[in-house]
Amino acid sequence: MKYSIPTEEYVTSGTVACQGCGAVLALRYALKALGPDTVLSVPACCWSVIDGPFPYSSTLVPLFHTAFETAAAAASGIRNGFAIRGNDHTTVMAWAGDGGTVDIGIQALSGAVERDEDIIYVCYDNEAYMNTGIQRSGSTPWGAWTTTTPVRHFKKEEKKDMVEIMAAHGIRYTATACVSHAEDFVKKMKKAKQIRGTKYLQVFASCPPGWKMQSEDSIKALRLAVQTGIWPLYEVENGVYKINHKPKEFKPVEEYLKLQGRFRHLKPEDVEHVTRWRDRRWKLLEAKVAMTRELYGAEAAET
Amino acid sequence: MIEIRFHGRGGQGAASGCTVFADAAFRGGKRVQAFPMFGVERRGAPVASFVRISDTEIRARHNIYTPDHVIVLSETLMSTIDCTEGLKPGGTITVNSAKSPGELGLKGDFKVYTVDATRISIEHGLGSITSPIVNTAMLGAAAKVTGQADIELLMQCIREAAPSKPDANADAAKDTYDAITP
Amino acid sequence: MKKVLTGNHAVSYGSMLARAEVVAAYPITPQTQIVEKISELCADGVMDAKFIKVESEHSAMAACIGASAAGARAFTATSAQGLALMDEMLHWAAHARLPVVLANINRSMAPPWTIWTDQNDTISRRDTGWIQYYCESNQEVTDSVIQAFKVAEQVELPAMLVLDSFYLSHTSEPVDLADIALVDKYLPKYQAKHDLDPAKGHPAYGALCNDEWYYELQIKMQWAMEKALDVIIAEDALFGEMFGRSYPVVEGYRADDAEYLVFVSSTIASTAKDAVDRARAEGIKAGSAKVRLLRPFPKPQIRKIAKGKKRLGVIDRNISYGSEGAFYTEIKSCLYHELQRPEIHGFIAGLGGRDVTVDAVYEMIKITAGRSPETDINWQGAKLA
Amino acid sequence: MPNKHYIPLKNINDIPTMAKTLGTMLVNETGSWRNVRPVISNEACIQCGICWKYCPDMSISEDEEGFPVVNLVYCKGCGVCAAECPKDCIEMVEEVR
Repeated sequence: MKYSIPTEEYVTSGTVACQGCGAVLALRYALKALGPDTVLSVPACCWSVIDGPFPYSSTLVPLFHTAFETAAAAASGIRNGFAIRGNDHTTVMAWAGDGGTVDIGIQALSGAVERDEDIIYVCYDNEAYMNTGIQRSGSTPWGAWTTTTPVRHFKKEEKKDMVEIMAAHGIRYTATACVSHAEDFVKKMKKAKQIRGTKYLQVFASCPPGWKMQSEDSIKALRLAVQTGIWPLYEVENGVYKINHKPKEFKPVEEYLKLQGRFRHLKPEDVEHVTRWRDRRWKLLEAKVAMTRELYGAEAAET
Repeated sequence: MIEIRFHGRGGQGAASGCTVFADAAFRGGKRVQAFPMFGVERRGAPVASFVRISDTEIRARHNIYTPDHVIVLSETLMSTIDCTEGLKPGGTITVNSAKSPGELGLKGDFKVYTVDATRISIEHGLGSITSPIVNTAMLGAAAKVTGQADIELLMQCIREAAPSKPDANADAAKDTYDAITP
Repeated sequence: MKKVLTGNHAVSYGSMLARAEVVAAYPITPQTQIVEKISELCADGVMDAKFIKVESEHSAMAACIGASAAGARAFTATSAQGLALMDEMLHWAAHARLPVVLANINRSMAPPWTIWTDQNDTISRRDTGWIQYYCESNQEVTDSVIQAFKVAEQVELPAMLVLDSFYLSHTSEPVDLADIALVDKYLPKYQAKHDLDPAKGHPAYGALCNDEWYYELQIKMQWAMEKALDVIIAEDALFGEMFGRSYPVVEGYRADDAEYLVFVSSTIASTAKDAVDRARAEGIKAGSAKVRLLRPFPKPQIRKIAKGKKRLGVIDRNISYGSEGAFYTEIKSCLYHELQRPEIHGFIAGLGGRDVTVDAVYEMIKITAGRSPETDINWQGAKLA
Repeated sequence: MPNKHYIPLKNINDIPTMAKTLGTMLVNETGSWRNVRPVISNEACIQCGICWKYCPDMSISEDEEGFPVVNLVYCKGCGVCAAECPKDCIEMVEEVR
């Protein structure tokens, strides 16, 4: 068999994850990149259940369960606790869902980034509070059904752009990733591991029940998110933007939307709205790539 | 037990002055306690701070209502607050003023002292004419009037605590100490 | 070495002597001097600690929890609103059985905005699983930081020490700072039984736990608290031997032959001694008893000192709305099984920093000695019509 | 029947002081969740490893000849491997118990 990503496994079988869970793959890939000298700080999220009930765990690295809004703060404490005892090698990773990141955890995260704590913060983004039963989060996209944005009042607000918020902090490294593009994600995690200071990655992770789709479509939906341009793969390193993958031609967003029951109610004009949103976002992104390369590119190359 | 109340304005250093004064008394073998008026201090607003000095254990952990001595860092405070409130019969009040004690017009069963700490401080290069730093200078006067702190120990404590110009601050205290004759 | 220090700086030096390794804190009046001094001590290299300048008290406790789980000695300080914001993480630290130590300046809860002292911020954290020490002097503050770590690390529970806003926090008095080499002997470097170091295995902490084991984990916390009382007493005795200072969990003043005994805590315990002396001079056979702990509550010691008294009084600088003073409840409760229960007065005094003077305590002693209680609450010094 | 990863805890004395986890979730045989099972036909298989890569239950490994095999003890039957196989050599068939 050919292996495009490391073969070591740090997540065991037997997890309490739904069939076809993207969040399990996300952590599986992240730990493949980071290796065994890693500690996780996990707030309330799907992974607080996926990991398994006391006295069992499905990760083969130490995992500290912490309160919903504290992934970044607890990770800061762990990192400093190690540091004062002379351990500068263990990677401390905050591993949080989108609600725990863009909503309730944003304050602690912002603080940790501003302090430039030497941690990796990964948000596995499945675009709603899936653990509590699919409620709207700040990361839920426009147009989506959730249990708190019912079909007739689907979400009318755009998704909060956390990667840009992180970039605005002047963070050393931030990137998007997608579970369907495992090699890209592993590469970015390895890069993040080498950088001292705070790193933030947002990995798109499918949720078949929450997205109202068949479990076998889990990877397909994610791949379509990238192919339609809904989920751009890019990174910002020392202020310089770089697009990692741009489809030659975007697939129509309908292909992404129609696969998922959470978007089934959208009318053609709504699909238009999503298309416009995608196009505007890419325009801005490409402008940022050009602008930051011109402004800081040479500087970044030097450092 | 001797209780002393300092009156000043926020930013003048009455509270830190009290701590330094207590420190000097402590080094002279006394039991001490110093505390500011409890609350939010705002620059320019009238403030008070307190010192207790005793030969035996100080158990009282409450405010001071009937001081034996009062020290006033700024004469202008006298027009807005009753600086002699609660002053024990036979006590003292020492005011930073260029006037003579009689000119202050204070009446009561207490002794009044004045010292021109503003002039002395400026002579030592402490602050400016518009905002002289007088807290350390007034500690010398307090040491003389109350008899609770040895001037050498006080000067040493001032030198250790002063954020800048340690010697000038200590010398200013010595000058006010010498200027007053109880 | 004796130094004239504020209560706040007594906390800072205590954390330095205890060799706290990670400090995570957020400023709040009247605690700010603590973090300022710790910053200074760290910057000067006198204190070898990582100071995480977090963006909130909630994160402060979360970071302390993380650091403690990583095997380091973690410390923080806060007050009132800050402690309330931490609340969720206070439970977390206790349930995770992490020996974090916290200094809390007792400040009344808002609104209205207030920065003066009462105990409502800490009594409302009574059931979080934290050990709670109430301190009477700046010396006790410094010494309690050191003792708290020693106890917390043995029983695997966090501990907070509490000091009155302004009456201690901003009051300067001489504090004997122990020789750090001797403190090192008393309190050796923290060796966590388990920590997050990946080289030591791959434990997970706090995993989802259904009704199968949660109950038993709570019993373990209760057992740890019960053990804590013995450990606190033993460690205080050892501290006394090594440093010449000791703080009984219940400390009587002229209590042995007293007919009337008032229970007090924090700085009121100090003032009460003068009031007891005055009462004695007036012919009232009074005594006082300082209660050092709210959790674990020193029940046997309370029973012992209360035995044979004609009448008791309890002075609470707090109020459990809808009930009565917190110490009053506790003291009544632990006397319930006694065959002879003395009558007991409940006093509420000094809320929001209202001054509790010798006169005020003397008044409460007189009431205790003079008549039987009619209600559970006597409002002392309130402007009642 | 509990497997070898099962930790027998009888009473309070068996549980750690901290809520510290002791064993792996391999105790949890999630194969019982399955309605359909993947059946791999090696004929068309190009050993690309995609089924292994995308298995959310870490239930695919390779045999001695390099072909993928499914660990049915843990496979939840999500069907991702079948959907992602570029050669369509995995079929989801109804589970018969």
